[in-house]
Amino acid sequence: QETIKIGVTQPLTGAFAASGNYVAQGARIAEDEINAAGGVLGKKIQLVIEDSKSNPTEAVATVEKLIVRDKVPAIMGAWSSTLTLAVMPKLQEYKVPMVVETSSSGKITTSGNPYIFRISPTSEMEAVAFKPLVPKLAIKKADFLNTNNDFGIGSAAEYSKMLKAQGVAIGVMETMDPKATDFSAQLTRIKASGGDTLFVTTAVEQLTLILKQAKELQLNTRIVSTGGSNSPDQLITQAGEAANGSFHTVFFPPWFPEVVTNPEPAKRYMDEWKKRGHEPGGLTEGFRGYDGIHVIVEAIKIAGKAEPAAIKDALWKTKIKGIYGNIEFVKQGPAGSESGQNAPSIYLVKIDGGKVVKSGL
Amino acid sequence: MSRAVTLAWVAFLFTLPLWMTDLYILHVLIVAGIFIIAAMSLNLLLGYTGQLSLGHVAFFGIGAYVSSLVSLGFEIHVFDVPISLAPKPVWFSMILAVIFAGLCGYMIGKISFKVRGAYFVIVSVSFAEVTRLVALNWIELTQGPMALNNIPFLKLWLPGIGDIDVLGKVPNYYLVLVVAVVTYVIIRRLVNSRAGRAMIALRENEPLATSVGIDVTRFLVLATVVSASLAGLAGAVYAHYVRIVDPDVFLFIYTVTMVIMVVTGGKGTLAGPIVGGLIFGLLPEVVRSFEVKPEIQWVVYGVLMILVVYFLPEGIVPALRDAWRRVRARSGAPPADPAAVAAGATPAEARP
Amino acid sequence: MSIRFGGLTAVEDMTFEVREGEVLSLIGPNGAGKTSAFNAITGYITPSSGTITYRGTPLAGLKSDRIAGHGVVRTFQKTSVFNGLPVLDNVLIGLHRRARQHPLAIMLGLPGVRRDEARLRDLAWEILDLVALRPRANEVAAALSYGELRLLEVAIALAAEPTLLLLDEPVSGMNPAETGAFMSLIARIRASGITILLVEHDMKMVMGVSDRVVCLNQGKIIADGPPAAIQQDPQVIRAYLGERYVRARG
Amino acid sequence: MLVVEGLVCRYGKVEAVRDLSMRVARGELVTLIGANGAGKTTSLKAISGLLTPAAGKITFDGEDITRASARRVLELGIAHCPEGRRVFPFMTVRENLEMGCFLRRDAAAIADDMDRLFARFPILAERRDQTAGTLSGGEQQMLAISRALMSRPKLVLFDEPSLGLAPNLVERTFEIIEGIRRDGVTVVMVEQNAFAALELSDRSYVLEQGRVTLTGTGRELLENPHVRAAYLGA
Amino acid sequence: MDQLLQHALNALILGGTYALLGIGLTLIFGIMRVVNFTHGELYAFGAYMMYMWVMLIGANFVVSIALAMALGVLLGAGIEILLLRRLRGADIDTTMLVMIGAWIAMQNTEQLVWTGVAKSIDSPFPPAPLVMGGVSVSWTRLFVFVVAVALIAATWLLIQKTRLGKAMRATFQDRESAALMGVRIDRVHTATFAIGSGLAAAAGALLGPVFVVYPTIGDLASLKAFAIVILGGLGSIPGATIGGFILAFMEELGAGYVSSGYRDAMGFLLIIVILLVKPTGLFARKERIG
Ligand SMILES: Nc1ncnc2c1ncn2[C@@H]1O[C@H](COP(=O)(O)OP(=O)(O)OP(=O)(O)O)[C@@H](O)[C@H]1O
Ligand SMILES: Nc1ncnc2c1ncn2[C@@H]1O[C@H](COP(=O)(O)OP(=O)(O)OP(=O)(O)O)[C@@H](O)[C@H]1O
Ligand SMILES: [Mg+2]
Ligand SMILES: [Mg+2]
Repeated sequence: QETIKIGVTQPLTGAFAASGNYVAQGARIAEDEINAAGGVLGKKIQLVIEDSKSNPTEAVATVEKLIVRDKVPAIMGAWSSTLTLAVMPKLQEYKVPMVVETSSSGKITTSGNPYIFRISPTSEMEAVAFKPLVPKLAIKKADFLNTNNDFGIGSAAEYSKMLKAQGVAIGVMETMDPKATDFSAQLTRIKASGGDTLFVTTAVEQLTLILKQAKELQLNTRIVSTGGSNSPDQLITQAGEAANGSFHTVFFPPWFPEVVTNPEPAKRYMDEWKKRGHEPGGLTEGFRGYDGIHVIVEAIKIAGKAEPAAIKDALWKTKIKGIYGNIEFVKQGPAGSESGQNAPSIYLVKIDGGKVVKSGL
Repeated sequence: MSRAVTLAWVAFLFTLPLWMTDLYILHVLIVAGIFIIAAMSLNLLLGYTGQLSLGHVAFFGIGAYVSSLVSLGFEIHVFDVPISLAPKPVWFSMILAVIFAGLCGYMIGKISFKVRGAYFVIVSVSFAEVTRLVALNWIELTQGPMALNNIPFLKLWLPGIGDIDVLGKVPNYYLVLVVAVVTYVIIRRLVNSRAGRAMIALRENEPLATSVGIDVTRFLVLATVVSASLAGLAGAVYAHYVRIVDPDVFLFIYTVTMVIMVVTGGKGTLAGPIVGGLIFGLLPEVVRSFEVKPEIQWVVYGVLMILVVYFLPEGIVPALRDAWRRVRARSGAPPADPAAVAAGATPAEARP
Repeated sequence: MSIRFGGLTAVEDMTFEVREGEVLSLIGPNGAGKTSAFNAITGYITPSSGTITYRGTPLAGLKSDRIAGHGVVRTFQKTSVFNGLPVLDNVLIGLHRRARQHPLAIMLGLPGVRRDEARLRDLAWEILDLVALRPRANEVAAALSYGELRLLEVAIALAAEPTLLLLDEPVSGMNPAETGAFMSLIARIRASGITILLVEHDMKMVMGVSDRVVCLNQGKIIADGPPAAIQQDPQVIRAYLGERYVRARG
Repeated sequence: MLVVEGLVCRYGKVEAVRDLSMRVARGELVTLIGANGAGKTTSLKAISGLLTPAAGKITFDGEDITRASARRVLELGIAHCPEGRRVFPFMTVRENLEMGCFLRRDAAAIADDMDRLFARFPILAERRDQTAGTLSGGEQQMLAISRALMSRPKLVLFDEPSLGLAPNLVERTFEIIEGIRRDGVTVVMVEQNAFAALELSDRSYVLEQGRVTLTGTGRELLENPHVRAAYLGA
Repeated sequence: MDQLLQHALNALILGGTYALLGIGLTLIFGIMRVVNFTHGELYAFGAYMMYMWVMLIGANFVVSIALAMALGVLLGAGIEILLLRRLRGADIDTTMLVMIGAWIAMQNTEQLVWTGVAKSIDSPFPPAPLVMGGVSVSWTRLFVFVVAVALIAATWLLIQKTRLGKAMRATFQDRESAALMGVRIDRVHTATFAIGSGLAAAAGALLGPVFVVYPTIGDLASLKAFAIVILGGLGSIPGATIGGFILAFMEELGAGYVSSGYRDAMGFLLIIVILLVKPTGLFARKERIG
């Protein structure tokens, strides 16, 4: 029986391996769920998942392979902003649409690539959502520590812009290589700067280390992680006591599923995740893949055929009740070649006493 | 005879895109070809001068970055003084890339005059690491880990054909093939000359080489400059083919790949890097078709490498050549080397 | 000239002259500083003080390859050839100085380069004839017997067009018969107008081929004169030759 | 004491020693002479356990050492002073000598032996803390001989001990070897300096292409016309 | 001022493990002349063993370090016997290639066994750091430093003072002569490689709990170890020790006062500069020619 192939490019190895694998696991759940319900257009779907090795050039190679060799009509990817930005020209070259499930950099949807449909929030959306919390947390002086890639730089830029507008002083803005493991030099400088809040933007592995090392250096500022790839559960198990008192933005709070817009798919997804024995810490990432595949399949259904151009047009009409909220795309970027952007919900949680709690703000 | 074989091969490769329509296979061949060019250039250092350079990828990466940056244009601030460059045509940026890589080679050549052996290994690794870290951290210029994206493709004007966009598989395939042939010819001429012999002499016995008047620095520098320029050219071709470069082009594993190609093929032989490059350029694709986990593919790759070294320590090409000699000797044909006949070589048993 | 290694003085205020066209032997006990003197003359070490002049050009401080460029070429005490290469290629490398090929011309494949290569090959065969290694031309050097290796060493040095050839213990390890053959080679080299500076412990060889002998001890020259006189010199006998040698000579 | 029968040694396909037999009695000084490449070094290596012979049998004091390790051979009392000096270049003279008695544990006796050797070779005493690689050729040779003696062997194999030595030292070396023999140590020596070697030796073997072609007392061989022509240059 | 002191303290602590890493490599690289690309993998192996014992089996922390090191010694011995023994006498490039092959195979095996997801190891020391005036250091790091220094001293004594050490040095200067002195060559080779590997594994076991463990941690460790060895001069244990500390100081101060992005570049730049000024490294020995 013929199948409809859907391409997925994710970092399954390398610096972002953990998150990339979670997204892929979420996508598999969606695949099985859809096929169990009879597939789409009478055919089963088949995910072709390629590993971008956390590297932009490899990411381009995976997209090239997915399109040229596997002839997929639509792709989901590519986790980090840098990887997504890297593959975007290929989408334009081969005219294949891609649903972006994680990346946050503003550039992705404003650079005039009409093949991009993003379901995750931008850094700017996040920063705006954070704005009311600034007076509540009484932030006076903020420091930044972020990876030196699109994700980290974009987030730091948006947050610092927002904070400055709120009259908050900006201390030091430190960066780190996505593969670094020792941050003592940066943290020593941050300590010397004397801010009350440290905004950290990176993947969960580095975040764990930063929390631990901050503790070792007696850095007593409040730590807020942004970007939503912070997996608080994993932080609790791996950073232990050092995680207490830190704040984290997330886009899906599995600890209190009752607050999300569409509890139904959230519950289905969480049950299946647990059933498959996946890492509970991955729940906050896996849902992105789950939603992404559902969006593409819905678009195929609307298009009535599995062809890139039709799917691209159909994505504009796609509306689903996802875990990200009610997903639909609005136009962003230069007129005539807009990209699609969804407006998902954003949550701030706190780790307290080894548990994730609502931030209470 | 060997010349005829070479020409036949080249002719075969030139006609390949006419019947090979699977673009993906062309893609694999292009990438393998680019690596073969880099490996051939490495062979000049590794195989002929005996300088174990483990930083060769630096020249490749520098070529890629320089060509990309010049063709994309940039604006940077050095101590708050803005420096900017408008985008230049790709043929021009590629020439600059070759020159710049050659200059870096000149620098490294001067250093390698001072340190040898294991020390040079580390200096070359360090050089590559430093270039990688600069590419990673000089974000204003290189975009750091965000990669240089949307690199323009090469536009050429050829007499009789007119303008060509080197975009897509077939034109890039021919570009790589032409560059590879040119590289091969340059290296062959070099090694069969006084310059090549001087390099070999340095490899074999340096004090003796200097005692007969060979200027070590000069020939090491010559070898590194030529080698670096060719690697830079390969890098530039690569950049305008994949149209994205990120600091990972400087990763050590790529140098390793080149070294493996050279050594398994047979270092210090002209055909070695080509044979090795074809094997280790295509092997990952072959292993990939077995639908196993990528880790297992790599484990197999590593084990194969060890086996090649065990069973063909000199490399594949010398091993084949010896086997060929043996076959000819058994079939009673005259010795393969005409010079030996001319010299009236006596069989070993008959010597006084 | 003086040479010091740290606190140790290997060669102290040594002065001697090699005359055009002669064979001068440098003898002396082990560790007297003969090889060190060679190393200094050919630029492998820099003398701590003093001057070395060859046909009016100061050599001290020059790099080895430049010194070779002035026609001063040496062999090494430990057998030293290009082991992995055929004998012919060994000599071709030696011919480096006589080649006329610009790197650019090589890469462009100009016809001049090809002509030059042919000329070099002819020269190489000539030199192999001189040392009688023609039959072994296509063997790798590593396959040669010890005596042949020492001949090849000389061939490589000769290829570099020396006007002054320095030989460091060329016949050590050879038996008397092989030494005899080597002596006649020296005669041939000398006949072609090359000056020779020889270090050797084989007295039969030294006495047989030298015009003049200089004897060193602990870095200083203790005697200088024709072979016959040196053999009689009591200082030389005490420091170097030993009683048995004198007894053997009668 | 040492008996070699039908020894065959190969390097790959090259037969370096083919069917070599010889015997050495206790207290004897036996020399091997032969052209370059005749297989002398190879034979010594086979005896001392550096090479495993392809065929043949070697016994020492009745014990079969054909396939014994170098360590075992040394333990039985055979020391080998190798061709080409082979001192440890980055160790000092003293450390080299200490390596010579690696298997011995009698510190006091070792110190005595070392003093005695230093008295014999004053230049080594002078250079005792210099690294061996920087010694002159002759100095290295003296060091190598001394090192071989440090194990208090019953039998020493010398491979061209006079190579590269000044005439007076050649003389001294031969005196030392005679002295060693007088102390009751058996000596097997390979030499190019055939005159001196034959004069010194009790018996001698002439090797040609891996075989013994002639044997006799030193005197006999000195007068043999073939030996005179081929090895004495007379 | 506090900031400078804190940087210096960080560097000192880091330098201890760098030195350990360097010594392990200098034994193998400097003495055996094997460019040991598996060094980083042995480091990773040590770290994963630590993870296994502490986190999966629940063994005592200190015992786990000893176990990880012992397993590193065994693995090293295995590699030597299996891969290097038959390459005795081969040139440096040949052994290097085999080691590269082994490196690729080992790293991917690790990836297969442990997956790419980073693991972290709990340490039994209190999370609150030791505070001295304005500077602080975590107990775990302090412990790591002390153990590292002890291992360095032990290795130095082993090489200089024991018969095994002397045999090792002799073997790698002239294998045949060493055999003639009664040294068991094969054992010395295996022992050297095993000890070097054990030290790498120890470094991994010590640093695993400080950082996180993932399959490619060995790569940077390898590069740094090479850098340290070259800084100090091949085969020199004091050189490697001092090289380790120099590298740590350069990195920490470079990151603190120049730019954290160029942290790793500092060390490599330093190497290039040092080798240009003193091509043989800081502590080197010479051979004579002629
Ligand atoms: N690099 C060095 N470092 C320290 N001492 C050295 C060095 N090179 C040579 N020497 C010392 O200098 C002295 C002279 O050595 P040289 O090799 O010149 O002697 P030689 O006359 O050639 O002896 P031989 O006849 O034994 O070869 C020796 O005592 C030697 O130990
Ligand atoms: N490692 C080796 N590999 C291959 N062939 C070898 C090796 N060592 C020696 N041979 C060959 O074995 C033969 C005997 O060599 P051997 O060294 O025993 O001779 P020798 O009598 O000691 O000569 P010399 O007087 O030159 O020292 C020679 O033909 C030599 O080329
Ligand atoms: Mg000398
Ligand atoms: Mg011999």
